[in-house]
Amino acid sequence: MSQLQFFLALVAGGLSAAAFALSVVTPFEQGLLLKAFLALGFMSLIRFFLPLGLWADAALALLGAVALLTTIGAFGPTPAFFWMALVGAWLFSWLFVERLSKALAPRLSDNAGLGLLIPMVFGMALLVIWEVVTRGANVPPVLLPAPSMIGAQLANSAPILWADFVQTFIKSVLPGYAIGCLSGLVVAILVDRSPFLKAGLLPIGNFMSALPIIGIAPIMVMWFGFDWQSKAAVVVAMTFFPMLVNTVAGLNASSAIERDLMATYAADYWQTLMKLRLPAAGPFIFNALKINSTLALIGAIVAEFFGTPIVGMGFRISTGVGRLAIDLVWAEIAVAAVAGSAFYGVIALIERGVTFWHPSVRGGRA
Amino acid sequence: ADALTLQLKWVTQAQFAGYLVAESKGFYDAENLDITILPGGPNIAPEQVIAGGGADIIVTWMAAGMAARESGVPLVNIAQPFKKSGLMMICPAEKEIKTVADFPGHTLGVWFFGNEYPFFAWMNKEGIATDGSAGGVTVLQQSFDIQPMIQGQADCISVMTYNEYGQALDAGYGPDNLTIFNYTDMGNDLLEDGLYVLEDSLKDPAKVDAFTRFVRASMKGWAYAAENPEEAAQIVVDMDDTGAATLEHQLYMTGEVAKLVDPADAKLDPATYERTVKALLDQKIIKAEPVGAFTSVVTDGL
Amino acid sequence: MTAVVSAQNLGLTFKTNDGDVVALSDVNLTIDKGEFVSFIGPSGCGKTTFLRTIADLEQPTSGTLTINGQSPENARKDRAYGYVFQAPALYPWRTIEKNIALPLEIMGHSKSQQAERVKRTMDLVNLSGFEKKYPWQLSGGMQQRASIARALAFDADLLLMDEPFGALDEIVRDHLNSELLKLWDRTKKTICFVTHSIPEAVFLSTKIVVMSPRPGRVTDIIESNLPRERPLDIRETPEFLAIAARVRDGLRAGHSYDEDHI
Amino acid sequence: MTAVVSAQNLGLTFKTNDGDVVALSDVNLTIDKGEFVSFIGPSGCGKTTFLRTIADLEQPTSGTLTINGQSPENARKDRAYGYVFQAPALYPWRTIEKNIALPLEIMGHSKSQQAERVKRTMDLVNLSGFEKKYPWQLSGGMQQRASIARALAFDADLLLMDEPFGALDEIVRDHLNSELLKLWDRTKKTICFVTHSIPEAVFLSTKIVVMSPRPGRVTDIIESNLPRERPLDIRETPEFLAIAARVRDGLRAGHSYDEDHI
Amino acid sequence: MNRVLPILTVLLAIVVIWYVAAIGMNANWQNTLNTRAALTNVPFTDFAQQTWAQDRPVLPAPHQVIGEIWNATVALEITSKRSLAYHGWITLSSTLLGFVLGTALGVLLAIIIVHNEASNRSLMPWIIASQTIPILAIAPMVVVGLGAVGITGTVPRALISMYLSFFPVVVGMVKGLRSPEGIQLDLMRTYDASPWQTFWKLRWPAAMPMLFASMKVGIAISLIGAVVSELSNAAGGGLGVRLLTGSYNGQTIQIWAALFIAAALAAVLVMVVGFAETAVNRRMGARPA
Ligand SMILES: Nc1ncnc2c1ncn2[C@@H]1O[C@H](COP(=O)(O)OP(=O)(O)OP(=O)(O)O)[C@@H](O)[C@H]1O
Ligand SMILES: Nc1ncnc2c1ncn2[C@@H]1O[C@H](COP(=O)(O)OP(=O)(O)OP(=O)(O)O)[C@@H](O)[C@H]1O
Ligand SMILES: [Mg+2]
Ligand SMILES: [Mg+2]
Repeated sequence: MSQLQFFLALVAGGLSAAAFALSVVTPFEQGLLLKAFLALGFMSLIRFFLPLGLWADAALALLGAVALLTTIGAFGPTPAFFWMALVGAWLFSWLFVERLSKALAPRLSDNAGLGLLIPMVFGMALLVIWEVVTRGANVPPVLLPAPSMIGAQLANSAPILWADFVQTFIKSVLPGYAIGCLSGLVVAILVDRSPFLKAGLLPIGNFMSALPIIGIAPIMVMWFGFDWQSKAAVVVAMTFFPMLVNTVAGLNASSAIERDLMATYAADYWQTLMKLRLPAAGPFIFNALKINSTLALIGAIVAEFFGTPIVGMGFRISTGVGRLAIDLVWAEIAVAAVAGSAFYGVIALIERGVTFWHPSVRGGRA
Repeated sequence: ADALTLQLKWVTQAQFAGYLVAESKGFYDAENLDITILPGGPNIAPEQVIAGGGADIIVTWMAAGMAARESGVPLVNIAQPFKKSGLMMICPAEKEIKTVADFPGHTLGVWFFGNEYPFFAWMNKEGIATDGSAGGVTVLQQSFDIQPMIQGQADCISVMTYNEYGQALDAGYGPDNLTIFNYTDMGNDLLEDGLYVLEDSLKDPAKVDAFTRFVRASMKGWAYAAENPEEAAQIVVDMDDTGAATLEHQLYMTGEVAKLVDPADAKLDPATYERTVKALLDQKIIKAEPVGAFTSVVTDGL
Repeated sequence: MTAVVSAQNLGLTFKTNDGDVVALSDVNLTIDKGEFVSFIGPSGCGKTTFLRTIADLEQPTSGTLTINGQSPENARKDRAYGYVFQAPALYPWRTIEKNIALPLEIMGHSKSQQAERVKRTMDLVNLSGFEKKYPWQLSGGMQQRASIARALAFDADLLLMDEPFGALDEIVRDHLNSELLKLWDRTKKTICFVTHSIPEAVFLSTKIVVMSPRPGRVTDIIESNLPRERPLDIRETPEFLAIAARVRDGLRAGHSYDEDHI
Repeated sequence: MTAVVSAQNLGLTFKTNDGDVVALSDVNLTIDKGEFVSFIGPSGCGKTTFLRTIADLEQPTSGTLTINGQSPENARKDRAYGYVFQAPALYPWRTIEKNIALPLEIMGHSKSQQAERVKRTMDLVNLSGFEKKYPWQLSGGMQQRASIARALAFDADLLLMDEPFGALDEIVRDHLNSELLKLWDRTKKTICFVTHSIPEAVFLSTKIVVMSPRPGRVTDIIESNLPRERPLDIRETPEFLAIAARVRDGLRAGHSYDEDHI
Repeated sequence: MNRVLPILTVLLAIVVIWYVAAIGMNANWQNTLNTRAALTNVPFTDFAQQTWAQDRPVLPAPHQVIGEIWNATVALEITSKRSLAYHGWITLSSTLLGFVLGTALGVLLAIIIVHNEASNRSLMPWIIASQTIPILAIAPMVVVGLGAVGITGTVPRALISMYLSFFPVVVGMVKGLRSPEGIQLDLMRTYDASPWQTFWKLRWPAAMPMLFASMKVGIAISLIGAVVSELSNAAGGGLGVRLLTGSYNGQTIQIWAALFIAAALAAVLVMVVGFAETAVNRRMGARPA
């Protein structure tokens, strides 16, 4: 057991024990399941004498989550032991993840499925905590709705969400992203090609780096109309700079001796670029592609606050806030999060394939 | 002094002249009140702010207030300084739109973020589809200026009499080359800027008293603004933290707003209320007839 | 006979943050076509720097240098030479086979020609079977051999080789020495070869340049009169040993410190 | 006498995208305290891999290996050894002096101790005057010497040296050979030393391990009976030459290809 | 001098294109105006000048923007609420605070991710997801939520800047901290260096190029965050509020002036990071390219 695991196990067990004691002295009929979880959590302290499998922690975390979710409404004002049980359950899930990843570490590649379990557990824990806290502490739903409400809204509004997704992601983000990244790359190469342009264009590129979206969005609407074209233009403006900066840095990443080799072949500029400098810049370029994948989405959504046809994720979010349909807003946010993560994930996968040679991908093995 | 926070519906401008004047002329101090005025903006929903505890009183439109009430923010109207609506839809003459019957097939600019209800209620009444289907109109979420009209991106746009309409006049448009649809004139107006508080706060007599004093001082502010438009406009400009307000524009706005407000009467007119609620129900903006959504305890105490 | 490399009063000084380093000073040397010249000298005496100057990778700060009668820059643009660096400098994103094909791609050889040449040179340095491996999957000596193969894959008339066999064991080294001699004999290339092994220098060269450090200069140029045809056992002949002794003396003279320490 | 390194049936296989590479198979070897063991064998036979396994940088896939009676991991954590890699592996953002001080910083030596040791070892490898230079301002051989200095700067009882003198000329090499022998004699360190030079192996070692490739295995272990005190001219004695001949035979036997090519 | 000439050339090119574009983009409206005023056959030079002098142009001419900037900065007292310098300062202060916090958070997260496998697998996907949450949607909640507990002013805005700017730093630093070569890491292993020592003496210096590339992006995004946050918190002023109110009032020239100040601020900030990079490179003995 590592130090961290030891600590987690001790605190989780101890907290369960204390909460169990509290729950027994409080006169509550309800929450039997919760008491059962606390009792079992207490008992998990025997792990310091008898080894306990990591799946036992998984089971405890799961039981805790179920117990918490089923007993939320049962109390008037939420008692202290309820919150302690929440922390306890969370600690068990953390302990489980910690142990699982240690167990997986030596044979990661063979265990892609189990590897996915870890972020899922983390995500589930987050959702349970969110649900329990918002409902347990009576957070006004117009400030932060519980995940269950968001889920219900997701299911109810699927056609709207889909139409918004097509409008924003497919029509605005993808073309804008492609054009923005490509033009960033091209300008970076131009800048690199000519020292004159480098001196002249780079400071102006910096100038463009933070043209605030809310400033350019109205202007783009003025120029390109209300539909997706103006959103794509905003995305172009937002993704351009990260690509420019990273590519310029990446093109200088090849080592002196690698460049010397190309010089001895009298390779021309383009050959050196294609065969040496672009591959060597790969990690930097992917860095920008990854940052841009989320930035593009933010840009398109925010741009829709400034005039759109009445469809799109940003439109729905802004009107949703105005109408206090916050659960719909969060359903949109959930769609945005899934779309953005998937987008990022695809790019990260491509990165692994393309820059397999970089120490950060090979795991530093020489 | 009792400390109260007022969340405005929009940025600091003469639309709120009464409150700004009352603060600046010390009318609130005279009522032993300590008022903080928070400006709004396109991304600030006053209903959300009050639900989160960020304000005690908000200025909002009734449609938005009632919709919020259904979403679980128990708002109650305590006073209604704005008697009429300033909302209009204008179409440049060259678009050849003379009557509502000419709308189908055209693109109309509408403000959202809680300002869209009157438009949809109107279209609902006229039986014009807004979902993009054939024979209906195309709706655009309009930016908060008149650019869509100048650019020709929309055939008609929404304006407030006291703000964007003035911009249109400035830009060389006038009644002779515009077709104007005034919501009030058409009888399609929904109640605009009213004062709303949370239901719970009305259970506390001390609070009710403070609200009463607040409304009294505010109405005094409205009256002062109506009588001294120049001074009021200057006050607005001075109180604008962003420094973007111009005297000329605020003066115009003060004058136009004065036409909508009745400084002598803060009471909510039940008839207009009923009409507003009915329009909201017809349009399914709210599902059930609201109960206890307005009170006269404050205005009765004036 | 024409001079392939001709250096007159060549000097090169590196500017560094804590003062200048004179890497080459007053170097005079002529290398004729078809010669095999070895450079030998203590570590840091400027051998690499001299090769890099020939290759137009460093700019001399004084004196003149011509390659095939033209400036180093033009010679480089003519692809007049192949260079084996002291470090392997393989590109990590290319397999060994692709690394060796790199110059061929750049010089526009056809795919089939590339394949044929890559195969031939990989056989020559005994790397067959490792075509699809990446550089980091190879041992140090194997990487060095891959970089030799890369320089031999295209036919430059001038070969600049900076300690190409340093990381190889005696047997492979003997083998590659013989192969290199055969190649030289067959193709009449001009070869500049940096080595630390005196026997290797004597065995391979028609001319041995002894250098000494601080500042880097040429202290001795030894013309070898050994026959062009050189079996491995030539290394036991008295002529061979005589030349080797002269090189060793030159080398020792260049070392300033050995008296104090040993 | 206690075994410092003890390997039984040690095997190590690398998994690569196009099949497994058996780098070590069935290696049995015991190294006692105070021994000087040289490893010699063709390029790619697994010498580096074996040293890395001792250093706990690779995990054996079969067999057992103990260092000072404990697991390689524990030995590493005890800082039981100093390692000179085949490549210099200097950190480019540190000056030479800072690079050499790196292990001392990590092991918590005082500033003055660091300064003193850095100076001593830099003198030993004859790099004085280059304290403030960055690695890329040094020649290949100088970088290698810096990496030797770095490993010698702290006093490990076991030294693992992977071709430390590969890029050095004969004179410096002789000098460093003698220095290393003196150090070994004085401090009774145990040394594992990879080299491609047969004379060097014979001159330095008490035991010579001959390896052969594909799969990497130990083909011969030669105990040297030369006296501990070894002047340079011992290299002309018949005992010396006899051992060298045996090593050469072992080495040649490991080469599968030389018949076909030469 | 050899830096100034290229910049001037590029600037000149931009200005020329700009003036030409202004004629094209404003022509439509100018035609309407002229028709209305019954002006016909306006010579081209006059027409061009008209398009450069509109009150609410689609694209204001450069001199209009410069004039507005001049009027809103130099011609006013710096503390005046109308002064762009005053608003620029408000935005700058939340940008800088947000950037510092964001960089610190980003580096911290990257360190955790690189050193702890469980965090690597569980944290990273959620950090990414967090970035896809449209900031403008949660900004009001952040502002209202913090306002309810009494935190107002620069801090909530800076938090929003931080939220945007930490991401490029995490992504870049994870890559950077993992970039040391195997042999460099092996060296540390042979010394049994603690993770902390390996971090300071190897991973951190090796990550410098990535850190600076990320910080340049980060500071620019931080400024965007500051501006966006002002939309949800209009009380305090700032360039974002200026942009916004300019846009309500249809004051295109005012929007462009604020935009210019914001962009200039960004350029200066990015350049400052660039200077820091050069200085650090020099200290680290980097080989001149
Ligand atoms: N990371 C790795 N992945 C795959 N194969 C490897 C890896 N490292 C080494 N090998 C293979 O293991 C074998 C032994 O390599 P090693 O580096 O031990 O050789 P060596 O004896 O040190 O050779 P040299 O004298 O050339 O340095 C080689 O065939 C090499 O290709
Ligand atoms: N880029 C550089 N900047 C500053 N000094 C340099 C640079 N390159 C080489 N030197 C210095 O120039 C001198 C000669 O270096 P060079 O690499 O030519 O030596 P060498 O003869 O090849 O040595 P070795 O046999 O060790 O490879 C050395 O003192 C070295 O420190
Ligand atoms: Mg050299
Ligand atoms: Mg090796």
